[in-house]
Amino acid sequence: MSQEALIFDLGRTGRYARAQAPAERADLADIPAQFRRRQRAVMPEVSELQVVRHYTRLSQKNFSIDTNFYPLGSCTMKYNPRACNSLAMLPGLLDRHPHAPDSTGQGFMACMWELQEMLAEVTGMESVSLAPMAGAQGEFAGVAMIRAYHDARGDDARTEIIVPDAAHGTNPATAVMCGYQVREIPTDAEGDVDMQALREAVGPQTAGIMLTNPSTIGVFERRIQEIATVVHEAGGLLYYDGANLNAILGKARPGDMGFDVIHINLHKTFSTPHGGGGPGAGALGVGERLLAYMPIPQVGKTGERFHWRTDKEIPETIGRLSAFGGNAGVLLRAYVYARMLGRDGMIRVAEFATLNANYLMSRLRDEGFQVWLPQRRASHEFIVSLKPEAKELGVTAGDFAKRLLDYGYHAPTAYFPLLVPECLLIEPTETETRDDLDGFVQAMVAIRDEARQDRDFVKGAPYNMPVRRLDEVKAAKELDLKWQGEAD
Amino acid sequence: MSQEALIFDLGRTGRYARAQAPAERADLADIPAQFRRRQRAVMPEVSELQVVRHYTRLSQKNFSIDTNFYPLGSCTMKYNPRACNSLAMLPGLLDRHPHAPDSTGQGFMACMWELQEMLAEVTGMESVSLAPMAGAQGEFAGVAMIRAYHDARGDDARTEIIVPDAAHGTNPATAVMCGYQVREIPTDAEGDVDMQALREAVGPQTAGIMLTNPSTIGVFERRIQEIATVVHEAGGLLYYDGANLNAILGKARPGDMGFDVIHINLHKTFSTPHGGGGPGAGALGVGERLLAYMPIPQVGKTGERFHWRTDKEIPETIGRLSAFGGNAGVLLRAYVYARMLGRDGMIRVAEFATLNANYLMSRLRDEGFQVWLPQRRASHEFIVSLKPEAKELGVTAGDFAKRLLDYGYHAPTAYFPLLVPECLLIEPTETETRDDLDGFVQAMVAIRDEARQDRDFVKGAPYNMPVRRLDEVKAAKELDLKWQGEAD
Amino acid sequence: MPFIPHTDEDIRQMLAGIGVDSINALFDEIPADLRDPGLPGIPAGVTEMEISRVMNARATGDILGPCFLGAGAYRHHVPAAVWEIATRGEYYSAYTPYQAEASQGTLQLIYEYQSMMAGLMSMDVSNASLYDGASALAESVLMAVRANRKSKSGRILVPDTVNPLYRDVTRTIVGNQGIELETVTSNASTGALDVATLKQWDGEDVAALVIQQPNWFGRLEEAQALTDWAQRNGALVIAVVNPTAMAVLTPPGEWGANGADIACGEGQPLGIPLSSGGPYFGFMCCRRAFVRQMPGRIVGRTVDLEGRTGYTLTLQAREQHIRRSKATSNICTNQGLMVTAATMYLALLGAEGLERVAGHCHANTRQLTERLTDLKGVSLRFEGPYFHERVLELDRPTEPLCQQLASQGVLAGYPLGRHDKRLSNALLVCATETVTEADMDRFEEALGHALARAA
Amino acid sequence: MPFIPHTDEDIRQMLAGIGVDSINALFDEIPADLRDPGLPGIPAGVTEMEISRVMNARATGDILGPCFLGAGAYRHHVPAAVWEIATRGEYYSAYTPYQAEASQGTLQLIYEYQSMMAGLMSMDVSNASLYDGASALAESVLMAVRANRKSKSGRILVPDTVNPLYRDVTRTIVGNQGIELETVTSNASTGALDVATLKQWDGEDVAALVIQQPNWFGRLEEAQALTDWAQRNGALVIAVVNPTAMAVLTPPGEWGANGADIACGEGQPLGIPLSSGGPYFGFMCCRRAFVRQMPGRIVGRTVDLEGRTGYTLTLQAREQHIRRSKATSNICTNQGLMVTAATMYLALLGAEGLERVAGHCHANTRQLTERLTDLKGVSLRFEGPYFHERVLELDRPTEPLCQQLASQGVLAGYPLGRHDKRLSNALLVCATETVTEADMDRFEEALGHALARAA
Ligand SMILES: Cc1ncc(COP(=O)(O)O)c(C=O)c1O
Ligand SMILES: Cc1ncc(COP(=O)(O)O)c(C=O)c1O
Repeated sequence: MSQEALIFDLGRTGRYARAQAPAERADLADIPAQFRRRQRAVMPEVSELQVVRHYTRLSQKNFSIDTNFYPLGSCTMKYNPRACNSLAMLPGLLDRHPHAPDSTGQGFMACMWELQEMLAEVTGMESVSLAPMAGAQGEFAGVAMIRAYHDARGDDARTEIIVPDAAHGTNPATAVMCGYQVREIPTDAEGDVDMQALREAVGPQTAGIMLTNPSTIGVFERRIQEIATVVHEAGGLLYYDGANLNAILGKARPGDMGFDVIHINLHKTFSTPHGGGGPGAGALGVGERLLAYMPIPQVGKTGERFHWRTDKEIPETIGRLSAFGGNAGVLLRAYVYARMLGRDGMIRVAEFATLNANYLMSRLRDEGFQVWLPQRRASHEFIVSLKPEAKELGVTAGDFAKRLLDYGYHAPTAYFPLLVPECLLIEPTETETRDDLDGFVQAMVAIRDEARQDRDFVKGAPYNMPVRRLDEVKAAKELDLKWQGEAD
Repeated sequence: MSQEALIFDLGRTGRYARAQAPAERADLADIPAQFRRRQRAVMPEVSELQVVRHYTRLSQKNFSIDTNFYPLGSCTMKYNPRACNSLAMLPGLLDRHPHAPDSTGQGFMACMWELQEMLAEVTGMESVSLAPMAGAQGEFAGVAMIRAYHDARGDDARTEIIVPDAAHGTNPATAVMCGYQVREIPTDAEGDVDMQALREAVGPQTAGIMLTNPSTIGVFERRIQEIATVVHEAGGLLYYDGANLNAILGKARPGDMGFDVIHINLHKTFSTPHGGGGPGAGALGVGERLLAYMPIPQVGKTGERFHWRTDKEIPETIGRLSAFGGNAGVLLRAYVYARMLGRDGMIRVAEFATLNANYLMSRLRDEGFQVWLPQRRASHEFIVSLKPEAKELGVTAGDFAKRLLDYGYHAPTAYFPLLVPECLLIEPTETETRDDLDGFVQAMVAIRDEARQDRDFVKGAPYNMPVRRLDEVKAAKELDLKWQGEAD
Repeated sequence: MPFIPHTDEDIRQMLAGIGVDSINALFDEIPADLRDPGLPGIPAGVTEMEISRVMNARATGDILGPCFLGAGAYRHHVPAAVWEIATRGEYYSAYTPYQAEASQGTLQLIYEYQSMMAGLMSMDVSNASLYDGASALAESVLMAVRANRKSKSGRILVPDTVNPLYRDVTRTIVGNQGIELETVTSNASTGALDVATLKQWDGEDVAALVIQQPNWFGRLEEAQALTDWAQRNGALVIAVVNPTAMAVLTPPGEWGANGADIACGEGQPLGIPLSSGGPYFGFMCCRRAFVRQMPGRIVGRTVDLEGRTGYTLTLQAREQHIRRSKATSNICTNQGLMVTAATMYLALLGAEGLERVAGHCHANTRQLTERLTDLKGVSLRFEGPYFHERVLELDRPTEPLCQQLASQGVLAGYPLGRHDKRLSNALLVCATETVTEADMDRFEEALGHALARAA
Repeated sequence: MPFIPHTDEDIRQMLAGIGVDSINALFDEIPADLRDPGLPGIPAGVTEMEISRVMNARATGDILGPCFLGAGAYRHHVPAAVWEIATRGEYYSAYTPYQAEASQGTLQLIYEYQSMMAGLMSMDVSNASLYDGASALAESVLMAVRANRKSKSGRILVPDTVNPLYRDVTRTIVGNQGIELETVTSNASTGALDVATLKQWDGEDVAALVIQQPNWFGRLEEAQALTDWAQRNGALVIAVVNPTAMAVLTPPGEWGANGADIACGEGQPLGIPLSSGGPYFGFMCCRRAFVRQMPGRIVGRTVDLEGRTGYTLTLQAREQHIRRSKATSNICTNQGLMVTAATMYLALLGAEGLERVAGHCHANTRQLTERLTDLKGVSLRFEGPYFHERVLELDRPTEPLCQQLASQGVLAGYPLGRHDKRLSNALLVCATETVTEADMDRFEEALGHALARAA
């Protein structure tokens, strides 16, 4: 595949897509000169066809669910139904101004309200807020509510959030943003939270704990009820990081496990697209203890009418997380998806995500790969450690990852969680066929064979991508973050 | 790029996209068994993700305007504005049943009526019909009208249609479908119709002549008025094949030249997409003499209301060309395009299509390629003959064509028109930048250099496509026209 | 010049390269009296924003309620994936796949389409599409005359149960080639053909018999017996079928002892929006022995220089760009993008999904007609097996009634009197899988009200 | 199980491979009392056809007439090409570009986006987006506190001319880290800041001053003087700007002698549909010296093994997945697809196009407010330079008036009384390039009628 010039390098002075702007320039003379821009902004100068062609060609340089198996652990890269997109983009929905009166948006708000209800049911929580714009913002809101709870009780000794060592980076980062210190606790040999360490960690300084269940190690935390008791008895609250909810959707509910607040990555479990980095939506589920602190706004229902609940109805709210009501378009996609799945569909999501993960795990184990925690059930994902291959053959998890790209498979998550050496976190999701899983196993086996034959060949991968392996050190050292006018 | 299995080979018995069909099977027992299908149809059995992935991946194996410069002569591969697509696919337009009463479709019909009016103006014809579904069907309708005209006058001696040797294959094929014999006349050394031959050809047996102007040799027929006189005086009528209208849009009008009936390939000049083979639309422009024979239906206007004109209003019509009113969705795209262009835009289309063609022709000539008819202006397209290269280097026009693909350029039309040896018919269109034309020249020069160095290398092209050169003889001899159940 | 990328600098340099002073000079071969007409009648150009406003307003005027209209075009659910992918630039903006190596996407897709279509029709081979169902019938008639070497008559039997619009189009297209279309009259009380009626042509030279299944009145024809009669008499059989129906009805390839010779029809039900009548696509399948008589493009599987599988247009010697006046048809541009969509539609639905769609169409039509015939003034015009359309007989002319119901947002059906005065009180109704109980309620109520008034 | 491809045979074989009898057995590590809640409250699943019907009905209820509402979200023309291409599966369904070699499309696009955004803002560097404009301001405040090494106070001056919703969000997000947001009061008669007001903080430890341009009331702030004051006092300047306006107004990088330190804002005007408030995207640019303090993803240009240009995420050591509790922010998923769209929007418009759009917004707003202030009972609340929003003072409370006009299909503007009782009669109006004369007629007429009635 040929290299694609930068859009700037395709330009010629004075060119632009003429159909897209008013036919004439307007008079701005009434704006005093001191406020006016003196020099024209550096911007591409290209035609409409050039834009279409450039970005169409660039798109072809991406792996995506729509083109490749994408078993990126913890990311739930499953099929994003196309109807979710087209129905969320109906003109009547796209064109609605966020400040338009509720009376004009009852159809939209009905969707939001029903989505809140469905999410509350499937998570076992009391109430749901759709305000957070991603998982991390859901975490922020949840921990901020925990803080508001302790503050309201005048309990200002609680300065710590407990986080297992397997946790995603957003968990400790969030705790800090909420003004807490982070206390890390280890995972035991079976993959569960080390109960001894937990008991030692809790105390009057404990504001709460953040847990992912199933954990990022790909197993279900079996003593979750005990954990809840320990933390609650110490006066702390429990935050559930719902990034892995796909594994237990309809099979078990965080609310029943004793969590006080949770977020759901709708862009994972409810299959809204990742869009090359976002947008997502991190709906919050809230238990009894924290209801008073819900972020605003939230959709409420009175009789058959829907309205936005604000601080008038939730006076102790932690406040607002975005200028408007969250990522509405993402939420509409999640709503359409949830309705198409329905009750049985939701349960089956967890069942088949789990079936695929356990099948793939057993196949890889049978082929001689070192599965982490082989004695455990995989949840919707599992870990292979390539430590033996790294030691014996000198090829790392990173090398396998790059070489998998050549085989047409997106790499699993590599080197996360941090506690497993040379790990690949593999999440096939429920929407992939058995044949695709088998193909992935074949590729893993083939790469190992290649490594046995020619280590350096594998270490030189990828070969079939638009570029070979990139120099990341140079990227970070000789920062080149924008086009500076030179030809490429 | 890896090979893509057939959709059938991806299937497993019992699989289908469940969201797309009713959740339950319905009872058909009241249809007697003798009418019912016994064996299930051979059909893919795949999931929705498999379909999306398969056809997304397949799409990446195509060249297209949106991804490549596509100077396919006679085909006018210019930018298809995306707004034409999205506006023609507004739900209210998409969902309209063709038999719905006119009263419910005034918005749609207003577009059709205005399109008729604009096309009549820009071609100089009296009236326009949007019924034909492609250029060839426009030709059919036009020649059928010529026949109806002679028939109506009882002039049944007219059995011949005159066609220049440079004509597109649809012209003679059409004449035959209308029950005529074809009489071919030669092109003179200057690229114009051989007037002597024409004078000899016409007579009481002449029903008419079919002409493309500018011709498929890429030059304007300078004696067109004389030709019209000769044919008309012999009692014949003139058909204008509008495939090359892009060259003279707004600069000259077939109606003014003396043509009695014309078609316009809206999928060329009016930039509706080619869709990998269609659909198109071959709008008919009709002069005074043939008005009585217009195909049905046509949109009429009474006061502010629009209605369909049928044989009640056009009793001598040649009849109906399709079950409904033609390729409405294509016509809507053409309408949007025409409105965006407007008067000045239409004129500029011809100007810049011609500028690009003449520039590219002069650049290639300067690089030493043999331009056919170098003494003439190019219209919107021109011919390069690679006869010298074929003779001296042993590489043919076909070899150049294949190797151009490797350079990321779609090949020009090769070996048409038939009268020029080793020809490439090159049509850059107005929407391409000068830089892209220069790039094409560079590629042509580079290929010639390659041929000088290593003839066989060029003859082995392409190398960078999803497949190497294909065995067409095998394809035609060992016919394999459908999947037969074996694995691929 | 909305889509022209040239800057003033480009123009200057390009003109200099060519060696002329102005763009106008490039048109100097056009006789002066023909040049620069000016186009006063064309309005000034508008921006995309402005035309969007116009189109949005016009589209809204067209929005419609429940639809019980069929008569050759059917409102089906179209999966969102179909058009989101079919309109990808690589499909949307490509030409006919003449350069096979740079068009493997479209070519493999067409090969898959041909396989699906042949599968659905139970026929040997399929082409890559014709314009629409009506013109596909016309092409089938021309093809049958070519293919039936034994027949010299050019005589085609066309029952009056074939869509009258298809008969019109066929007449337009084959009329100038001395082909004779002879009408076969159906049984006025069943709305279908009696095999016995054909006896009058026993032993005569007939090139082909056309059989539409389900027929224009929604009724199922005795395709088995009709086919056997025709082939016994040396006539080919041209099947005109609804592709959705073929998921559950006997497909042409299995009609009679030997199957139909040519199968054609309208592809619109397979994922193509109604869109005021087009673009749709005509499909055509035939016996393998006749493939060289088939019009339109055909894709074949082959191998490349390295032995890898690839796809290419084949049998091009049938086509106008090679064979010119001896071609099987003048067709060039076909309905490629529609076939692209239909291929995805069929792949999504599969046999199981299509059977379910077909089943619900039938069941809904049954329910609808049972409900409506309970109304006073409504009865069934034709008894007997049907698929998803039926003819109702009302107590008054249906043309004005349909206008009236349309103004209340209900597309009530097709007034058959348009083609046959004797059917002025007849209404052809259809209920696809998209029709809900609420839609039927609305129809029943509106019709009930209308009929309650004096005729 | 609409999107699950498994056949019964697949399931059997896979269970056998794993060595269990049933799928349920795979959940045996979940304590029995937690297992299988049953979900009675979730409705049964529906097909795509059924949910399409629901959504179409709901979307229609939301269709609206002319829009004079701005207040942080603006109705602009969005070129069709933008979303037709942004929703291509390769952009739509890809993850964050962690595997650079398999994500060059997204990565190059983000690099181009960063270049355009830096160009528009006249700033050194841009990140790859934050959630929205409001949260971008909150992150800017956090960043300023980190970046301003000289300041120990964590004290941020926030004028009351900053969007009150942005102030709310900032309070929510920075509130738990001991950061103090101090309000600067604007001139009540001009609706803008007086530089003199800032004198009270002369010599005090202030980490940063926030300046919104155009401000919440649509007025232009004296950004030059305000910036100079702040930087003289050791405070950083955080610019919150409307990106469309920056095509014609002095961009943050050129404010005062040294330019703003951080520029952020709402990206929605750049090709993102209104969509009830999201998804939009927050943009953020800064001085090169501060790039290691910036939150969010950043893409850099580099080379591959063979020396070819390529793009990759860089400076990841700022981010949570590497730095965990020491990260610059907890942000992970951002608003990638919105940036994809905005990049295409900016590429289509270019500087020239964006200037035209901005110019028409201004001219339309001028025309609108001139017309409306001719009505009895309407005057201008704040005089002085503005971009595309202005505050009108009516003779009665605007909140009920807006409800009333909405019921007539006119979105009249934003009632400022929601945030400040003293502005109960004030209405913030906006007219973008999408507003036509006819829209203005309709607004004028509706408002005139409403005001003609007794208050
Ligand atoms: C376990 C876990 N927690 C939290 C997050 C953060 O969610 P988001 O990216 O939506 O902010 C992720 C996302 O990758 C995750 O995998
Ligand atoms: C010169 C000429 N005439 C006629 C046609 C036939 O038009 P269509 O393909 O639309 O049937 C073409 C199309 O390629 C052409 O180039």
